[in-house]
Amino acid sequence: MSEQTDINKPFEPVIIGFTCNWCSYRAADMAGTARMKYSPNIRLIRLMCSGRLDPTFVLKAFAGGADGVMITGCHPGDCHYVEQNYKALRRFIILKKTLQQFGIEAGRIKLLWASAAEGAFFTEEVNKFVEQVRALGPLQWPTSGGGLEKMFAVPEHMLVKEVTV
Amino acid sequence: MTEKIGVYVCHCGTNIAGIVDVEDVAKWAAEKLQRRGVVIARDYKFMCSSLGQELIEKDIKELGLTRVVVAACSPHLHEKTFRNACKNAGLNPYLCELVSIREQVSWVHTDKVVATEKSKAIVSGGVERVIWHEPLEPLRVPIHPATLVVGGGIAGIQAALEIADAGYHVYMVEREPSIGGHMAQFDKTFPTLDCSACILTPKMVDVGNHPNITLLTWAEVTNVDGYVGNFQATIRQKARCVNTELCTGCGICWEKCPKKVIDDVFEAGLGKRKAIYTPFPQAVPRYPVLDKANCTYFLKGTCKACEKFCPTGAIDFTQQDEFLQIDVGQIILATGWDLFDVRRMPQYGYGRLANVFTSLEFERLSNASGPTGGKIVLRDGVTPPASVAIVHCVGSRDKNYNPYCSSICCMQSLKFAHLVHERTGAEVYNCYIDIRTPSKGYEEFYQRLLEEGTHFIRGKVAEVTNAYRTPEEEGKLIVQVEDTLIGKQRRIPVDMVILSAGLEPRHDAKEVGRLFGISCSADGWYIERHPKLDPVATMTDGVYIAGVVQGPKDIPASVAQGAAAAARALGKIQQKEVAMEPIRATINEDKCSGCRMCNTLCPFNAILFHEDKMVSEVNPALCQGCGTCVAACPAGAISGTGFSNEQILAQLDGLLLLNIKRLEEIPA
Amino acid sequence: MKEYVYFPGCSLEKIAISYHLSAVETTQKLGIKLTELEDWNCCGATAYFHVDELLAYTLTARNLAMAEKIGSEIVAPCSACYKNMYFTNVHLNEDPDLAEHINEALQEDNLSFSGKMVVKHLIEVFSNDVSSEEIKSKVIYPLSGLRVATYYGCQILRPKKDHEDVEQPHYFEDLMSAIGATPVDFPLKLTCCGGSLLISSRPAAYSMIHNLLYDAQRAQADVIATACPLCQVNLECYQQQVNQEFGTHFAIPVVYFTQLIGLSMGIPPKKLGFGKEFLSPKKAIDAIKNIKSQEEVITQ
Amino acid sequence: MSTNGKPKFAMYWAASCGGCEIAVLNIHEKILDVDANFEVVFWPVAMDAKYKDVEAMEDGSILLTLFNGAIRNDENEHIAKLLRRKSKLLVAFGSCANEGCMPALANLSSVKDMVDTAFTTITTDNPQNIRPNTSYTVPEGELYIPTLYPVVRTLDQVVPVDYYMPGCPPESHQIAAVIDLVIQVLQGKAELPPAGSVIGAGGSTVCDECPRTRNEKKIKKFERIQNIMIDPELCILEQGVLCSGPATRSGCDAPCPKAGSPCIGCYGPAEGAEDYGSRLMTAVASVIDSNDPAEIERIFEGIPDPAGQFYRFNLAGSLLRFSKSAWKE
Repeated sequence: MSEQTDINKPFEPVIIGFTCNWCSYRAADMAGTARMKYSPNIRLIRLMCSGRLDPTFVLKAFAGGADGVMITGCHPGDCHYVEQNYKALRRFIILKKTLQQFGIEAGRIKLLWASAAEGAFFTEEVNKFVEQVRALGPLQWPTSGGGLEKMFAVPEHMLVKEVTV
Repeated sequence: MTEKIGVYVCHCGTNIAGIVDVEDVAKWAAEKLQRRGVVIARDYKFMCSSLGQELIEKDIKELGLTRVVVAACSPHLHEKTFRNACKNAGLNPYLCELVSIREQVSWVHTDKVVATEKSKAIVSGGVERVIWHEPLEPLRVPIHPATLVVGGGIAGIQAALEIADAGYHVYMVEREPSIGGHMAQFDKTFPTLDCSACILTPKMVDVGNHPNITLLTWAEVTNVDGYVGNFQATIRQKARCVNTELCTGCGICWEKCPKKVIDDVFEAGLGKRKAIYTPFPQAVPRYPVLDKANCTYFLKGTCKACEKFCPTGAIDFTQQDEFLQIDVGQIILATGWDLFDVRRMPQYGYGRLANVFTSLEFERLSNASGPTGGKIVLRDGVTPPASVAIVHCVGSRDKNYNPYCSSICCMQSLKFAHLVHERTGAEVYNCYIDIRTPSKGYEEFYQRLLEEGTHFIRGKVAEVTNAYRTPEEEGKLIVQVEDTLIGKQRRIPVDMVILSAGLEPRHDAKEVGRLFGISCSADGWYIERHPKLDPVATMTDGVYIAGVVQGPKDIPASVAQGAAAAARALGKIQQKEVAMEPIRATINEDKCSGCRMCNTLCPFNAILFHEDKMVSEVNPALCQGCGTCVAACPAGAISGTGFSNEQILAQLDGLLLLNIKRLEEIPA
Repeated sequence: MKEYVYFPGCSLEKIAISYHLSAVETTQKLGIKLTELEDWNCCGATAYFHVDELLAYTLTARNLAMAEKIGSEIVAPCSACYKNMYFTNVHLNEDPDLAEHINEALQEDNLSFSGKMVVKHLIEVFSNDVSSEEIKSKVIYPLSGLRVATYYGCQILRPKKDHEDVEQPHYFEDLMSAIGATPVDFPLKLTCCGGSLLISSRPAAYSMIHNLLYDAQRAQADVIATACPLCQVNLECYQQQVNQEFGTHFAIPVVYFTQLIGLSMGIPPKKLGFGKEFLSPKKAIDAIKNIKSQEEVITQ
Repeated sequence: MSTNGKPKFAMYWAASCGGCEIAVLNIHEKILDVDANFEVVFWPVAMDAKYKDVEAMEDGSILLTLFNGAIRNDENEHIAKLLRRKSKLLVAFGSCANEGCMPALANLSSVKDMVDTAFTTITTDNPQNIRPNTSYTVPEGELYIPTLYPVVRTLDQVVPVDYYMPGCPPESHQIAAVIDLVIQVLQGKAELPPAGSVIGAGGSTVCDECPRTRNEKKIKKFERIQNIMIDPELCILEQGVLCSGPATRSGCDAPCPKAGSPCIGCYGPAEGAEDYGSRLMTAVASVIDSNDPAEIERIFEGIPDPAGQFYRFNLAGSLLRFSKSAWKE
């Protein structure tokens, strides 16, 4: 995950990308077919449509140690399911607002419209986003293992009492 | 962990193995994911090969695998392949998950170590996901045998005839009064120079007379519902003001019509037509349309000359637009192209300098049945040019306009050069960037032109001006161009300039695309399912594209695509039914509280609300499986097969390697 | 009342003084207030940007920064000044890093560049901000019969502004028609005058000037109207050399569009800087003289 | 301590308001059945008891413990662990123990901020700016007060829990039902539900029990309840007032919507929902009636505090559980 073992090594963020089956996933495929290079920090999950994007997935990703989340879909008006990407847009807007209250910077979450033809664009945007998140540094949400326990050190006097039975 | 999972990592030759240490990935999966149910993990040169598939089938049978994960290429390429492998071995095909470590890893990353690590994460994600897969059966829906062909150009005509001849019904919808498309405007066709009309007209007539073809010209598709096999299309039949039952196409009406109108469509603005007209003599169907916008009767309330003289009383001024509903199983889009508007390049002087012509204008000019009867003359209508310059790549291969090559302009320009030469003996200058003649007989045609003595100047024309500097230039059009072969600026004085304008997507291509649920590339051409292996299908099942809509191409290629699209359609019709991905949403009645949150979300109106039971329900026939309602249900009462919350959350776990972490916490 | 910050630029101090005078006079007539920028510095001209871009930007940005303090729109009569200020403005707005960099330098002067300044060429004021009706209403002596070659030059239209036709503009012609003159068909109206080539390669510059004069003569222009000091100098002052070089006999006066507008508005030629040129635009001035004399006849 | 052979019952309050106890007492004469069937061995709010007595008990000697309140400090955690050891059945009782409830809203800010707010606001007279010491030495020895943890946790984030009983507080009729059930089990007349299941609640959401008429939803503007006249018949959410009913587990009989005030979600997430807040968020967002980003933003301005709105009861039980400021500072 995001732990920086070697301080000289640049921080390598872990980014989860949600793609829609019809546009953005195919954009990613196209980037592949055309051998365009982008940074390996992103790991993609395929949904049928950005409208399938449940904020739970995003929260789970952050809670699970992701440093950034990218949500992608067809361009407005080009949704394979007519207009479901607009639902993704609505959820994204309120989700972003909420996440900020949790101290998760707006820069860690991105909504991107990419058509099946935009492999190059997809590539650029991924790289941009990875750098953006890299600049924000590790998130390492404690629930992703490690760190959580440290928060709850039970003081000595309590432990002492424990064994008085 | 009750599942027995097999993991198969593909080398894809060196495509994957070149960057990803596939052995390591397999080894890792076998070790680390053993306690998640992985009983076997193999790597193999080509998983998609028959041997590779047998490997999977063998393991399913011998090790009793209950789940399969293949790490190879994009599911869009080989998901079916591996599902079938499972099926053959008696495992439900949907218990297989294909994760992409080629398009998403080896092809896009360079660092081997990182690529291998990412591949592991992706495999781990696949394993976690596949655990939650359920056995599914594809939905089977019958295919309506009729096909809708939109666009009556040569590509559409070819497609329609192929299907109709095979004995199935075709509805052909054409926006203009007659089918024929751009090809009908041409005089000669390159490189053979046979007359366009001579080869096209018979086909048009066939369409007109074919018992299996319902021809709807002067009509447009306004709405499309449904899905592959079961489309419902709404078609607007614009009012012709001519009763086609009675009309014999005798032509008296347009002879008698007093109103002359400049014909911007068929005659490219060079010629005139009447207010009631057929665009050209060989038009199919033969009955005319009355152009209300220009008809004296509709403008002034008097005239009705056509009605008076019509021997069969076919004129009907009261006709209104009609809307027809048709059911079709599949759709072929062959809506063609628009000509690049050369006014966008004022430096070439079109519209300002009289004797600058567009390619389409020249086609009409050179056409025997055109406004000048095939005489190649200047705008004055009489003077033949003594010298003609043909400018290639106007609006094409130019990042300020269209970056792509319009592919036909070179040959078209050569054809023009030949015709000018043949009919006027004028000096011809072809100013080109590159000459592209990559088809049968094309290069030979180019050689022929060279021998005919056409001048070829390699350079992009800077401007066409009337600013003469020498007496020789006076009164001429001066073509300013750098001849890059001799490295000199040249000013070529000519009488006529022909702008070989590029091909552009129809101005309304995007809207039409949306209507049929297909998308355009950045250039605006419709996107094929696969640029090499599936050029006529689209991302939307049951919708095909043929001809220039898919990208600039010449007549032979358009015809080939028309036929190809027809073949694809016929193939499906023969299957009688289509299997559809069983990716559908279902609502758990017990959990549903009838809050009706989901009711407005479905664009296919697949969600209905039962007032009596106070619960919502999904109609699987209408559901397209986008999953929006699944994601929206506040009670989590809606689940989506194939993309359930469990599956996606599990995949997330795997991708983030939380599964491994957890395992490390609990000892074996 | 329209107000602009006025950036005359160095050439209007001396060689193009007539442009300055006529600009001030005509704008006054139209009720336009020009406030000259105090302590303005050189715009960098054509050369500086190729010597040290960063310094050149700073130089121009300083003018813009100072202008910000006193107005919202800055107008330059000289095409070079206009071009430099306009693209500096555009470039700095697009490149915040560069802007920041330059603002550091401007700090020294307690100045800062925000990029909110609108940069205009003087001719834009006449052709866009003022309606042709307004101009017509001020015209007393329409320059009827005067054939004018409207010479835009190459810099006014660069870089392109939104919705601006940089291939076939016609606002200059419209302006001339508004004052009763006859704009002639002048295809080379956008072609470069040679600019500072006269310093580096005279023959090249001469042939460019020649082409322009030839085209103007072909169009039977009585006068070439320009909106750029450099164009004016190149086209007018070098006609002799061009004639020697090409054995031609060009004698076409080259004046500033503001001078013609001034004439038509009845401003005395002297006030418009006439009389300082090599080739007297006699025909233009006569055009009015005739009308005047006719009037006198009538009034008698 | 004497024993009357009756199975032992305990109830404890950790970080909570005491409402749960009142809810228990609110079951009226049913409370007598409790007494009839159980020996109440530990119930700080109702009877005097010492921790050491509990510690002295045999492990697993208490049959049923209703544990309400969240884990806010080390004392809470200590007792949670203690009671876990001593009890056969540990029930997370009420919203605090289940999902954090109001106390967990503090997870959006750091302990420091909290203490500062408590000890230095204008309403507090604290000239020397004193802060409580967690330990203090007196002649008799060392005195301790519990240490605040950086964030609030739910009971099952600290110890394994057998059953969950949601609600703030759990509705009395549900409590009565559960007690009946346990008694019947004791008498061998009924089976215990599978461990880990939610008891005393329904399987659907509040809308299921809400009598208001509802239509397809399209939200153009969010209203605050005090700003509009609520139509007594129509779904509250459709009137633009954010109601948590659609996402909240049923079982309460929808008293709030019935009374004309929106559901605030105290019964927590519906069965199987991973994260209460995002369920509510996604539902509400989906029915926003606009596709224009700017307008959508504008509409959401009607929800000034989304985290507080969507996670009012569920913050500690949510996926993220706390804000960065709570654990980073």
